[in-house]
Amino acid sequence: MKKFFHNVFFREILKGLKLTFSHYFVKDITLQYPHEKTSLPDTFRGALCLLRYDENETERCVGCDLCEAACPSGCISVVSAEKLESGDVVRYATDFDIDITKCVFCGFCVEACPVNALAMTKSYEYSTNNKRSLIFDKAKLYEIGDHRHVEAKGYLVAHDQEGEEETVSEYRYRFPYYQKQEPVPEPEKST
Amino acid sequence: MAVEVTPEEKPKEENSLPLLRKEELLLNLGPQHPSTHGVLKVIVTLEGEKVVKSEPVLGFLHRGVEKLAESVTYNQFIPHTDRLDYVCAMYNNFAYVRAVEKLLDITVPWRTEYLRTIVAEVQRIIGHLFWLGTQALDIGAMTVFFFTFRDREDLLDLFTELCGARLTTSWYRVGGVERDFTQKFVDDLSKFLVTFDEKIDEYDTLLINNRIWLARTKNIAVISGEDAVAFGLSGPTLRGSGVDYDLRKVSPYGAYDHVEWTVPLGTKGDTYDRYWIRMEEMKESAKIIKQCLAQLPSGPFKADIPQVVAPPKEQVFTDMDSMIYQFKLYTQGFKAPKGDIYCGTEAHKGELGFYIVSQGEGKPYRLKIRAPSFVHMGAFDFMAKGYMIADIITIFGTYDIVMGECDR
Amino acid sequence: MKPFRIPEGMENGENHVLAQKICRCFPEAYLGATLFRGDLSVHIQREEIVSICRLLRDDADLDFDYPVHITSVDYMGEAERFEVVYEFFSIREKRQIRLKTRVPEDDCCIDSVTGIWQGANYLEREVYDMMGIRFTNHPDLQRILLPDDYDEGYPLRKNFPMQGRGWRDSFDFPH
Amino acid sequence: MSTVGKSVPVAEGEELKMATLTIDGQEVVVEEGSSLFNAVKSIGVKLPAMCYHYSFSPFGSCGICLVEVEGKKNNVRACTAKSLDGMVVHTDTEEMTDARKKAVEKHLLTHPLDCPVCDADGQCELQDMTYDLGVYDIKKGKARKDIPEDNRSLVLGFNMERCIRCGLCINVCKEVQLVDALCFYKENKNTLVGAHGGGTLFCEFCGDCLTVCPVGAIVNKFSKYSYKPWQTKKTRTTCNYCSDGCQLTLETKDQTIVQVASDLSWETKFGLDVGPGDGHGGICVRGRFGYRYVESKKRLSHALMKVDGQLTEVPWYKALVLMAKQLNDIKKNYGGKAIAGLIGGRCTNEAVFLFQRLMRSILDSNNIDTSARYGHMNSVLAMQQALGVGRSTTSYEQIALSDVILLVGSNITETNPIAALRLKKAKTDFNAKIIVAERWKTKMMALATHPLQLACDSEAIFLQGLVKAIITTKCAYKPFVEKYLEAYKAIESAVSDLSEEDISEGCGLPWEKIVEAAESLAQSKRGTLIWGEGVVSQQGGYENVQRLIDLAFLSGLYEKEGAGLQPICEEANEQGAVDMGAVPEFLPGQISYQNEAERQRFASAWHSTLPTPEEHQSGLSLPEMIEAAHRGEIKALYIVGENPVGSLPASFKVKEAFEKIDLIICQDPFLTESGVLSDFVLPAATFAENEGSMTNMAGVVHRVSEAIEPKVEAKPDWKVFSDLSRALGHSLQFRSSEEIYQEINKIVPGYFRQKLPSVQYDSYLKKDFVAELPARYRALSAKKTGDYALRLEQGLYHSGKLSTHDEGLMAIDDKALLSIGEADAEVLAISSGGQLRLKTDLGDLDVAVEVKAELPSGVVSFPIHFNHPAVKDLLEVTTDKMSRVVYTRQGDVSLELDPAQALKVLPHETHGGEKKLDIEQN
Repeated sequence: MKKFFHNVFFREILKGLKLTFSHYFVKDITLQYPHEKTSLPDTFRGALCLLRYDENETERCVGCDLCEAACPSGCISVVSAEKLESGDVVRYATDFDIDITKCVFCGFCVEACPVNALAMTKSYEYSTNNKRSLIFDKAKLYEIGDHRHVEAKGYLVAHDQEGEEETVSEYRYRFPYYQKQEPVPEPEKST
Repeated sequence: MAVEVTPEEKPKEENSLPLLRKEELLLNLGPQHPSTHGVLKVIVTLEGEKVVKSEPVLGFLHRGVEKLAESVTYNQFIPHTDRLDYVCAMYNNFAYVRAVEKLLDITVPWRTEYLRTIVAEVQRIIGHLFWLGTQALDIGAMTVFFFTFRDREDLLDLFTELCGARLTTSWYRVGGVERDFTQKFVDDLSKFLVTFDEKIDEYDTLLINNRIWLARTKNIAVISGEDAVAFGLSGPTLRGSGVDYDLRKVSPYGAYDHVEWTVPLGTKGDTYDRYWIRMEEMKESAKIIKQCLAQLPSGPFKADIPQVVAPPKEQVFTDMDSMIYQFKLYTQGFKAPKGDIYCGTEAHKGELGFYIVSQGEGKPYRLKIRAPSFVHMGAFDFMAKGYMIADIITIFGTYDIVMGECDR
Repeated sequence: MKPFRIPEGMENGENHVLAQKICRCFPEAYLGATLFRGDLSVHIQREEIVSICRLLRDDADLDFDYPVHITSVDYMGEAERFEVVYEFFSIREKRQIRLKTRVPEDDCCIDSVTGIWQGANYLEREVYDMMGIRFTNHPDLQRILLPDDYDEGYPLRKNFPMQGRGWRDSFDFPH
Repeated sequence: MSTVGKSVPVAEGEELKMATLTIDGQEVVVEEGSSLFNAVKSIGVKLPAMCYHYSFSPFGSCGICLVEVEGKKNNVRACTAKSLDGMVVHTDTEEMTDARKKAVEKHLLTHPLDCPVCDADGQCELQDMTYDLGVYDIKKGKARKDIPEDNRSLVLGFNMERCIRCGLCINVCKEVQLVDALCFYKENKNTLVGAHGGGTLFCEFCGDCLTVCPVGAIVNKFSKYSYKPWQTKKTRTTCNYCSDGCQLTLETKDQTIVQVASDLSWETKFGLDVGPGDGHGGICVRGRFGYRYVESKKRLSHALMKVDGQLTEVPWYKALVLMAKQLNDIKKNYGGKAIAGLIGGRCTNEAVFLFQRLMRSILDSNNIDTSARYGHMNSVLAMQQALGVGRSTTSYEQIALSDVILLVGSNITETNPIAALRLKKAKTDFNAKIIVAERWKTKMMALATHPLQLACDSEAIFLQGLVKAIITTKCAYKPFVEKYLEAYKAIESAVSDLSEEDISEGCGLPWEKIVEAAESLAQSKRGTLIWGEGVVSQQGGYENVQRLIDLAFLSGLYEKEGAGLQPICEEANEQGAVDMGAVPEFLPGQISYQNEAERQRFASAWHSTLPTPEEHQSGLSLPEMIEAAHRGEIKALYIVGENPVGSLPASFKVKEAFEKIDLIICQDPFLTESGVLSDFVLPAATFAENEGSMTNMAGVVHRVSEAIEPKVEAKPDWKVFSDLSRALGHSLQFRSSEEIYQEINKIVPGYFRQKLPSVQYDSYLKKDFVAELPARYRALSAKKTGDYALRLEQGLYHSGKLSTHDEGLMAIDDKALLSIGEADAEVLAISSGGQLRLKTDLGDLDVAVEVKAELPSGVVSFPIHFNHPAVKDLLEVTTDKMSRVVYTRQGDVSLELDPAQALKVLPHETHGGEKKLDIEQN
């Protein structure tokens, strides 16, 4: 009998509708995208950029091609050469191209980079009608890097690529030479 | 939808009834049909509304991932596994790194096992939520879709917090994971789990007694346990037929044997049972995650095997040996010993296995992906035979197929 | 019987109970067995594949009811070029076995096991599609992932070009 | 058990003392006192070692190849330890692994963190060892020592921060190259590697030190910082500079050659699978650093055609059609004999073959010649006449195993440095007698056991002297004398008129020395006779080769196993060009063109008729072509990879001849002096862009493979011929170089099978030999018309004119200096850098001078590669009557110290044709 009534009055349907209608009174969880944007965590893997050293604005990238080797989709191409910089012959990247149409945003290049010259930013809005503009060249990558410096630094910290502060900068390897340093106590190894 | 008519000349003169012309109808379903979850095409032979034969046509999304694997190093292949079952990348990563670790014969620290288990179960919940939403949508219940995607979105935000991407995660690494949990991640996850049981109840409210749902799922696509085993089905599709085969229990990995949980089993082997199992599994997953979070041990999250796991970045800047390992690993990859292994992992769709043949190089010599979706498609004709044309959609859904994995 | 050499780095699996059973039942087809990371691989002659599979499934001691995967490996340059690999699981006994059998290039075929496990149908079709190994007595042996009229060979063979044949090698984006 | 011994046959009677060792439980028998490392290697255990290299003696600096020897307290360095009888050695114990790790760690501690910028990264033994041994968690490295990079050398950079002091570079230089240019030296308490005394390194620049360096301490300055090893595509090919046929590996990145690698490297330190004649796997300066001409900006990129006196770019099809039309017209109006073709000695066999087929079967002309006509044809024709084979009768392996080597008229260490290594090996490893007869005191002479410094122009007299010495001392090879008594008697009577004193005086050597040399050669077991440009490119070259052949008869060099003759040719494929029939004398396979039956065979194979020798005066050779052009008989000239205006002396005469030719086609990678005068200039591909094969001077055929795509519109030679033939209306159906290879295989069976030729001299000795002898052994005198004998010579850093287009080689040597001996310099009161005026009947010009100790007095020398100053135009051209070879490299000059009147340009150059395009200026 009860079952019959259930059948006749679509009780389970009504229960469902009740639940559905109850959501009229729940706060919206959707964002009106172009006008509202979500806040992204520091870890977000967006467009790649190239970084410079803070103190003297020199390019970090030495053109070691390790990112090219690490890239699973083969979208990076680095051409390196030598140049004279304050009396030393140094290696630098003459061309640094990332084919964003091929990039899979895995972040392996950032992990590979031995000088932390590469980082990812929160930039994700770069769709275009012109495919060719999706090949980011060196100038473009530095432009993103200069523009979104804070995000890039945040990314490196969030992905354990760099300490919170550059506390280790005294030992830290930099191209072309170590920074001249005072003798420092042997640091403890953490393994 | 293209309709082809193949008139079959059947001169029926058995009795004196007026000649009844019988036709078999060939129906091309897909590959652009919205219900096919991607680009699956099925050539259905119909007799009236009844399915006589259905032949899945695969390969619209074939990308040659197995061939690709032969030309990249073991580590470089991880982002490519993201794109197999693209809605549940974490489990693909997990299955792959487990296979490579078996090949290398290395173990990971305890904390890593727990981290991996938690994330894998979160991924399982995401997978099932995704399945539930789309399956209900296919059948006609739209609201469920909004509800499940709302919750899925919360979990995907967690993934973004964890590794920086929603779908293409690449978080698992050979010998560990890319990044440790943050406190924020643990807090958010715990918060989510508190209300998750209620949410499952909400879905149940919408579906469990819904007569349309029942009519479309009960006694549809029934398969017996023996047949399911012979077809190599796995996951909820197999357990729906009452076969107790869950790799997490059969050959425990991760932290699964350190937590309490049960394997829900179906009885009839129909679509409804499989739905019920997935709902139960979500509850079990939530249970597993809660226990894991409670037990979460401290320690490193990467194995200390320099020849396989890249050194911490800070050391690369300062140590010669770390610098060398960094370069060796990223240019040549680690050399796996000669041999071949198969390692199956229980993904939410079923058994996702990797068969790797190594010739002692930094790249796999042959890598075969045993994709559950592909194996399930082998049973499609068998399971769809005799049902109505409208049920075809339900039957696609019941496997939870993703063509990225099926076509590879 | 052909000489069988245990590959470097692998253990001999001769003493494994499953290998011994197969050896007893099919002494002329059994070539050897290896253990690697706990996985047992039994190497057999391709002629007896169906009989051995039937034994594996039907024998009460063995009871390998679950076909995990069927695949193939191309060892280009070796006398018997292709290796067909079968992996089975026993749900009751919770154990695994892998059968390996070699197929030469000039006679690239092997008997189908679809009659024993229905699931082998698609798995074998994939092997045919990707590696070009024909399965005799297969009910529906045709391309599965690639188009039916694909005539550029079998992509997973080692001599299949990695670069494609000129078209769409790379898009030309002048800087 | 295995036995380790020298690969050399041990001299009879000498017995090696053997020792039995137990290594890891295995018994090994080795020569007592030999390196323990090699004993361990013989059981298949490769101990890690950085300072070891199989090609030279152990050094023991890296301290990684540690083993445990029972009864010894400390670990033993296996490389320097001696194998002693009864030793019990363990190599793979836990302690050893740890000890090796420690040793590697020691190197890591002082190594800079340079991987990101190091060129060796990815191909670095220190990296490999760290990774393979699992060295991890080392102490913090020491601070840098701040040693500045030594970039003073022209091609090599020395980064001593990275150096691990393994000494491989020093040892390869000292023990393999026998150059000894590098050493350790101390500076500011640091041990550095560099030139002796820490000066600027200037050596042969073979680059072997670069390639054996296991880290990135020695870098190639040309490709520094421009690539990483894992990015490069490696193509194995054959060097196209000299005729040694060295195998190179071109490493290319993005269609650019970044480096040339050789088989020798630290990666092959455990041994190459080589025979004694295969060399050490290294290459010389030209092969290693002379790859940049491929990328030269001066390369021709498009086909050029002369329109209104200006060379202008035209599309290929237009050039081909117009060329074909003109060629067809000339053929119709004047016949095939008005067409002539020249092909260089660096083109592949396939290109040469197709060219001669095009000339003969389509253009109906037998006027084909190649650069072998500058000298090598003397050897080919003389040997062909006497022996029936126009090529070397020995192999590199036999040379290395010879017991006596007579080298006449060749500065082999400069012209063919890698072939010279076989001689060095013969001397150092197998104690061969090396007899060197040359005017200069060359490097090889310094190493020789019998250095014989000849007076100027006395090669012929010296060779006569050798023959006479054998006759007088009666040490001629017995079987020869018995078998060909008549011939022997004839020689005996022919030389009887020569007087020992005249000979001795003529060649400036005591008679005893000549006798000694002759006796050693005649009594040798495996003697080898080698001659080079000093014989074949000088006056009377043909006769001199005949004399050398006589010498070989008397010494039995054809009978003795392992003995033979080795003519040295100049360009990479000169031998192949002759073999492929690019000379009027021969069809492919050195088949005489006069042979009617064979000619018919080729004609039918090519479905055409071949010009008969009668109506074409047997075809014109290079000097005859120029003469015929002067007379207006040549209407069309097709030049491929050759440059007559640039290489022939008296270029104004050649230019005059060129002006009378209606159609000149020049096909070359560069715009040459001849190209400027041409109507069509076609861009050709270089060896790196070409496919095919080349035949080296020992007759071995090597593959040339395509490493990069031809630049812009350049095409490989065979492709141009193929396209042109289509335009001419007689298509030669070849789609690839491989198909031409197949055709050569079919039509010249066995050419690529690389067997030593069988020598047939029976008929020659019985027929023409006796009649020719008196003329050959007439009394000669070293004539002298001017004050100084000038010789144009090849140097180490250049090969022909091709290398002058290379930035790398030009960076090492771009100086066109006249070399003069010390004694003469003193007389003229001039020092290096001063200016001298060269004077001949043809004109005079001033050149800068370099004083060299090697030169005797009365001789000056000038590098042949440079046309500015145009020293070659001061010389007379003479043509050999027998072989039609042009002698262009010598003459007598007088010198004047008159720097005041610096007339730098010859009169005829001032009113030469105006230069429309920028020609290569040195």
